[in-house]
Amino acid sequence: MEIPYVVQPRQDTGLYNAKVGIWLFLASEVMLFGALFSSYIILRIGAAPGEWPVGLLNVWIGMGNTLVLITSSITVVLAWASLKMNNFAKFKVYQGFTILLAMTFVVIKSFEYTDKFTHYEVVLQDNTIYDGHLKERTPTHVVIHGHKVEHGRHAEGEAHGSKTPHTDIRIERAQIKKMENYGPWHNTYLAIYFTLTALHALHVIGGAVVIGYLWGPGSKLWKTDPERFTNRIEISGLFWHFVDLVWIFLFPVLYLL
Amino acid sequence: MQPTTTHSHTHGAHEAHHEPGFWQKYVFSTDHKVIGIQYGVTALFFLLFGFLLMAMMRWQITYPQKPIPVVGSLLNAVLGDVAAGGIMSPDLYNAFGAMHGTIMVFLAIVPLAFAAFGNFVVPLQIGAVDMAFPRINMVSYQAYAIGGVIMLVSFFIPGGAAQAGWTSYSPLASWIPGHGQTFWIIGMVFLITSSLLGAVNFIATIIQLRAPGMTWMRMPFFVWAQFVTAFLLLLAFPPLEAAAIMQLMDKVAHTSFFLPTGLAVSGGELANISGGGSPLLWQHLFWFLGHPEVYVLILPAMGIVCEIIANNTRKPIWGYKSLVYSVLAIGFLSFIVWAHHMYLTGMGTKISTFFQTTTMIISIPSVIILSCLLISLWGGSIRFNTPMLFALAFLPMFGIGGLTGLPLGLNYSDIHLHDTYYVIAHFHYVVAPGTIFALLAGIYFWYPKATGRFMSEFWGKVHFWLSLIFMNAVFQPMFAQGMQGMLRRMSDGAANYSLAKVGTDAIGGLTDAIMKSNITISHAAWALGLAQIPFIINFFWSLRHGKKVTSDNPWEATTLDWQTPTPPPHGNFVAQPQVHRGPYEYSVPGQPKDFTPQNT
Amino acid sequence: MRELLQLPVLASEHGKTVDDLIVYMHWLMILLFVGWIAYFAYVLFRFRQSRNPKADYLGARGHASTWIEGLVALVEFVLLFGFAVPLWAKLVDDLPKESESVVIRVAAKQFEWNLRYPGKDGVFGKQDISLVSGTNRFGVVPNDPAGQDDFEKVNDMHVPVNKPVIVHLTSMDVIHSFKVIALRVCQDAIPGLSTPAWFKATKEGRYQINCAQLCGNGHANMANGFITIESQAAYDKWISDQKTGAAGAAVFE
Amino acid sequence: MSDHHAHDAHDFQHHVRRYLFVFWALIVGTIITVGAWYVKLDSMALTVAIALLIASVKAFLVAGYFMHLISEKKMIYGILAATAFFFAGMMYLIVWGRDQVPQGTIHLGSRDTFQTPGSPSKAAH
Ligand code: HEA
Ligand code: HEA
Ligand code: CUA
Ligand SMILES: [Cu+2]
Repeated sequence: MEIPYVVQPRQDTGLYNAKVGIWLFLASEVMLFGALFSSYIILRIGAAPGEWPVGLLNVWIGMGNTLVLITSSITVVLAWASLKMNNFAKFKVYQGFTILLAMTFVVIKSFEYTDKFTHYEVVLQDNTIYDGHLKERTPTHVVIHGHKVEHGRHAEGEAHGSKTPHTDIRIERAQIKKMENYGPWHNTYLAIYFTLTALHALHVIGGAVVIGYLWGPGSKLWKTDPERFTNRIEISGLFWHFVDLVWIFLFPVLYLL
Repeated sequence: MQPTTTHSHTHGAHEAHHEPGFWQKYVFSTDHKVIGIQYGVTALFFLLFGFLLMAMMRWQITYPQKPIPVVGSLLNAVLGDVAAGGIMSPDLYNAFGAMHGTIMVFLAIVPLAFAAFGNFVVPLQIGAVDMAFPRINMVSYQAYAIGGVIMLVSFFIPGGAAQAGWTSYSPLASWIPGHGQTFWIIGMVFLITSSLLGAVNFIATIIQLRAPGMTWMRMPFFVWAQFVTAFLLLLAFPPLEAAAIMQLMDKVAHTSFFLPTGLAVSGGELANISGGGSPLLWQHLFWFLGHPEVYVLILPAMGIVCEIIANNTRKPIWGYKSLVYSVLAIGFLSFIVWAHHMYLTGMGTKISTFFQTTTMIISIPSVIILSCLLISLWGGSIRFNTPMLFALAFLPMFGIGGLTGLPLGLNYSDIHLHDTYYVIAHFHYVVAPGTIFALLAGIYFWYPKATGRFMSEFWGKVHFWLSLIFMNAVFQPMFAQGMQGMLRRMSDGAANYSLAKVGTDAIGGLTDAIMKSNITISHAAWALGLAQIPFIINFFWSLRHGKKVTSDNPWEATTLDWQTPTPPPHGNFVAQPQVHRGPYEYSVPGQPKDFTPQNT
Repeated sequence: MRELLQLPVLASEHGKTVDDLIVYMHWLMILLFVGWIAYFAYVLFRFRQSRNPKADYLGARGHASTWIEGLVALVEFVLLFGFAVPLWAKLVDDLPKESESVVIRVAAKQFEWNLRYPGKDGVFGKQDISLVSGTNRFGVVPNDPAGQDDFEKVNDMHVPVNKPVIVHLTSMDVIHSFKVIALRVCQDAIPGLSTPAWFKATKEGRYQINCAQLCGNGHANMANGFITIESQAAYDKWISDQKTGAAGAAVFE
Repeated sequence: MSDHHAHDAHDFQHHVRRYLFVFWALIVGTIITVGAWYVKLDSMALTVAIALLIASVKAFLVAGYFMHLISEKKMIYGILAATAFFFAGMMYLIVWGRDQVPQGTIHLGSRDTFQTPGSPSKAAH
């Protein structure tokens, strides 16, 4: 006996199995990201006044990536609509774009990550603080392209607004008390930033792999069982939209506020 | 559909066309029944393993700093210095304690109660051919197995397994040297993944694959219990997953999610971390899972007990609807009571009032469920076979465990009882003599369906009476210990807090009598272990030598799981069952037999 | 009932109410349990198969159980809103005035209790987390005048009887829990937080301080802390006997 | 979407137009969000409110139209309603719990603003 409702919806629920499955899965995803957003709030209200960095990220890049994801969402939906309208060729084109956009997103994200990992805060023995991007590192000295931090630790970022001019600064190793890049260990803002965006990026990659499979080898199913294939595209699309939806919140929360 | 009366053939003729090989049949199977059995056997192994850890810990509790007989030298040889001279060091005690809790909860009881019984029984009871997503089902089992292996391996890495309790509170968990905690977290991620996939599968199956006529209110109560349990897993586990990810980040990426500013490491010097995190955040996220999790441990057990009681009283369950509404209420409320584990972290009046109110409210549906099951006995014609004995014993055992939850649920009385053996006794009464008895009942009950043979009744009864006596002998004295203030997680069995140690110039040390009860408890615990030997032998012996069933429905039950060939073939039913009535139509007046199957 | 439950020695004012609540709750529990178990035994006896071969399709009639459930709920709510809530509120929202109480700061640490007393002036010197070190466990700011007569102790707490005592709890490393069984006091000491606990001792004597939260491999050995409850006179004498010093470093050596 | 009876292409063109409309709305929403941030409103609260409001509208559009929740089945609504409730409960209770502490409790400071442990604010002589 075959498992029923794999393709056709069940009468009383009006749903086919995978549709129920994906929504349940997305419900659990809501709780997963929800817990991380809750943690974000706790960390943020727990930060001492002035400690929470604002504007550490480049908003324009973030906005660009938002547009990339939104665009990928429309191509996913159009790909599915094309199948509904029996146009397999168009599906291939749209979904091809989706995959490209997903890759674009990940590439841009990795540039952002690299930027943070090469961005250093250098504390000297006399507690002067320099902040900037590492240009050179030798056993005796380092050179960073940045500026001196005026009063204590700086929280307001340099991504926009009135920023101090950046210059190349050479610092002798012997003077350095502590030198740390802007990785997740640097402060709780960066910790939650990296955790949330990395988890999100994993979802993007996972989604892209599935979509890629259904675009390539998996698309053979269209010939034998078009309805089932269309369902699969719908399911993968639902997941993709969810990933987009998470980003819709991540962007303002991490980049703007 | 007529139930087939032949049972000697394991396979129906219709599926003879392709005989799958060994690997496909037993290891990479997608058949829900095989997966159920895989889960069951693995979980029983972990149950035994979890017990053995505790058996060794009980030695240390009772005879602190004395070498463990027999296994002590073995521990020393395998694990090294943590068991130098065969003596269990505090590190080892903590590792075993944390792993006892973790293994019992996540690797033994949940997989057995939810996954094993759920897999085997639910599709049969709703008249489905399989789970909705058989392949995902297989993956869930594999994720569980991998998680289990990771947990087991962690015992042997340098530094040993996780040592911060099954609750893994930060900052302790983030700081203990060694990688045990890292293994724990990664293992948990696999187990969580397994449970999430399982939960999706169960819910989708129950929503989508019910046989024609199997309306919601005709579902056996066990299916309802599994349905709610699946929702608990689905929505409560992800926050723990998030917390696990953050704790992993704290460990490997040196973030400070759970580490506040100003922490001083062992020497007293300030730790080199960014700080700014919140230790209580971990506790919230942990207990957000932790509390629903305890209902995950109990609801399937209640479901099993309900099936068996209906069957062996030969009459319908009293108040089926109340049962269903109660289990839904429990499921719903269990998400908003979690902080009753955190009263003494420093809680204001408002929020603790909220949480203790919800805690009191959630006890009401439990009372209703218990009452319905008890009242169901009235007017029955009670058969005392082994499954029924275990199911009946479940009721007062859960009653004791549940009732003792109440003084813990009020913050003010919790001040005295928190983190004492009273808590240990409370929850073991629910999970050990409670859930384990229900699970054993289930094993004795469904064994004939899975294998075509009965387990021995005589040895079953021996197993039952010994287990009942020793379970109580283990956990009853713990209430007194806790009431006197004996604290849990003491690697010396609280000897340092005993009158004998503190001396007479201090008031209120633990009395000799209380300390001596450690001896009673431990001996009872070891005896409890021995009492399982008849069961284990019976379990394997009966596979080949048990009394054969003479009908596909040996217990004369009404639910669909008994209206299949024995054992059920791939695809379960000979023909699509059509459901006509509720689940417990026993002794219907005017019917020829005292049971009316749902599909007739 | 107190005897039946074998509640341990009691030495604080509010402890009486804690015990009372435990006792009331256990009355409810025992009543329910005995009732149910009697019913249970009776039913198992009366409706066993050999005595009652034919089951009754309808089973129990009547709604006694609904009444019982309602009653259980009612009693629970009386205990909740009549006792637990107001008593808790008194405990956590009604801190006695610091000027009229003995105030002690506690920084727990693996595996000991560091105590800081404000000295004769009753005022603590300033503290700063960034100064915390192996020898300056409270991060005391040197040269703060208010701190000159403060003193620190390890594991040795003294308080007067019949006077409110406020203990501000924090931790230097992991979570500990400050518990004195006879005082019915239990409060977690959490790093990053300072949480007060207060009590009024009623019985002189020396009591052990327990650590009620798993805090590492020495958790069971965190047993060397004692609290001595003594008369006001003895307490005053004890205070005046203490070595004082701002950083308090000396007392650790 | 009621998938079981096949749509003819024309019928679906109708949907496609709607999808494109949603798409442009999302783009505009993004631009407004960034615009509001760029002009640096005086009030931080307003910035937050605008950003989250727009994000919610966008989320509604994605979920409602791209994920066609707007015409989904009851069962799905049920599942999502429960999820939303528990999510909100979790977030609210955890955040509320942070400040619902016994009188005199202090969240010890961080780097810049060191508070003194153990001096309840009211007891500041
Ligand atoms: C299956 C597991 C399970 C179940 C069902 C419960 C059920 C309950 N639990 Fe328990 N609990 C745990 C497992 C469980 N618990 C665990 C594992 C811990 C410790 C975790 C740790 O710290 O490591 C814990 C700890 C724990 C605490 C924290 C204690 C502390 O750390 O200080 C609290 C506090 O509120 C609590 C309360 C309750 C309440 C009110 C119920 C209620 O739901 C109970 C309702 C039931 C009843 C009221 C019984 C009704 C029955 C009758 C009236 C009939 C009697 C019948 C006969 C006599 C035949 N539990
Ligand atoms: C589901 C959960 C569960 C179960 C079933 C048990 C079962 C038992 N537990 Fe445990 N326990 C916990 C969960 C559980 N425990 C948790 C969460 C903690 C807290 C940990 C922490 O502090 O972090 C704890 C802590 C704990 C302590 C306190 C330790 C301390 O604080 O220092 C003690 C002390 O005695 C104890 C004892 C026991 C005993 C004697 C059993 C017995 O009931 C065991 C009975 C089982 C058997 C006798 C095995 C039967 C085997 C079979 C039937 C296998 C058959 C096999 C085949 C057929 C192949 N447990
Ligand atoms: Cu300190 Cu346990
Ligand atoms: Cu709980």
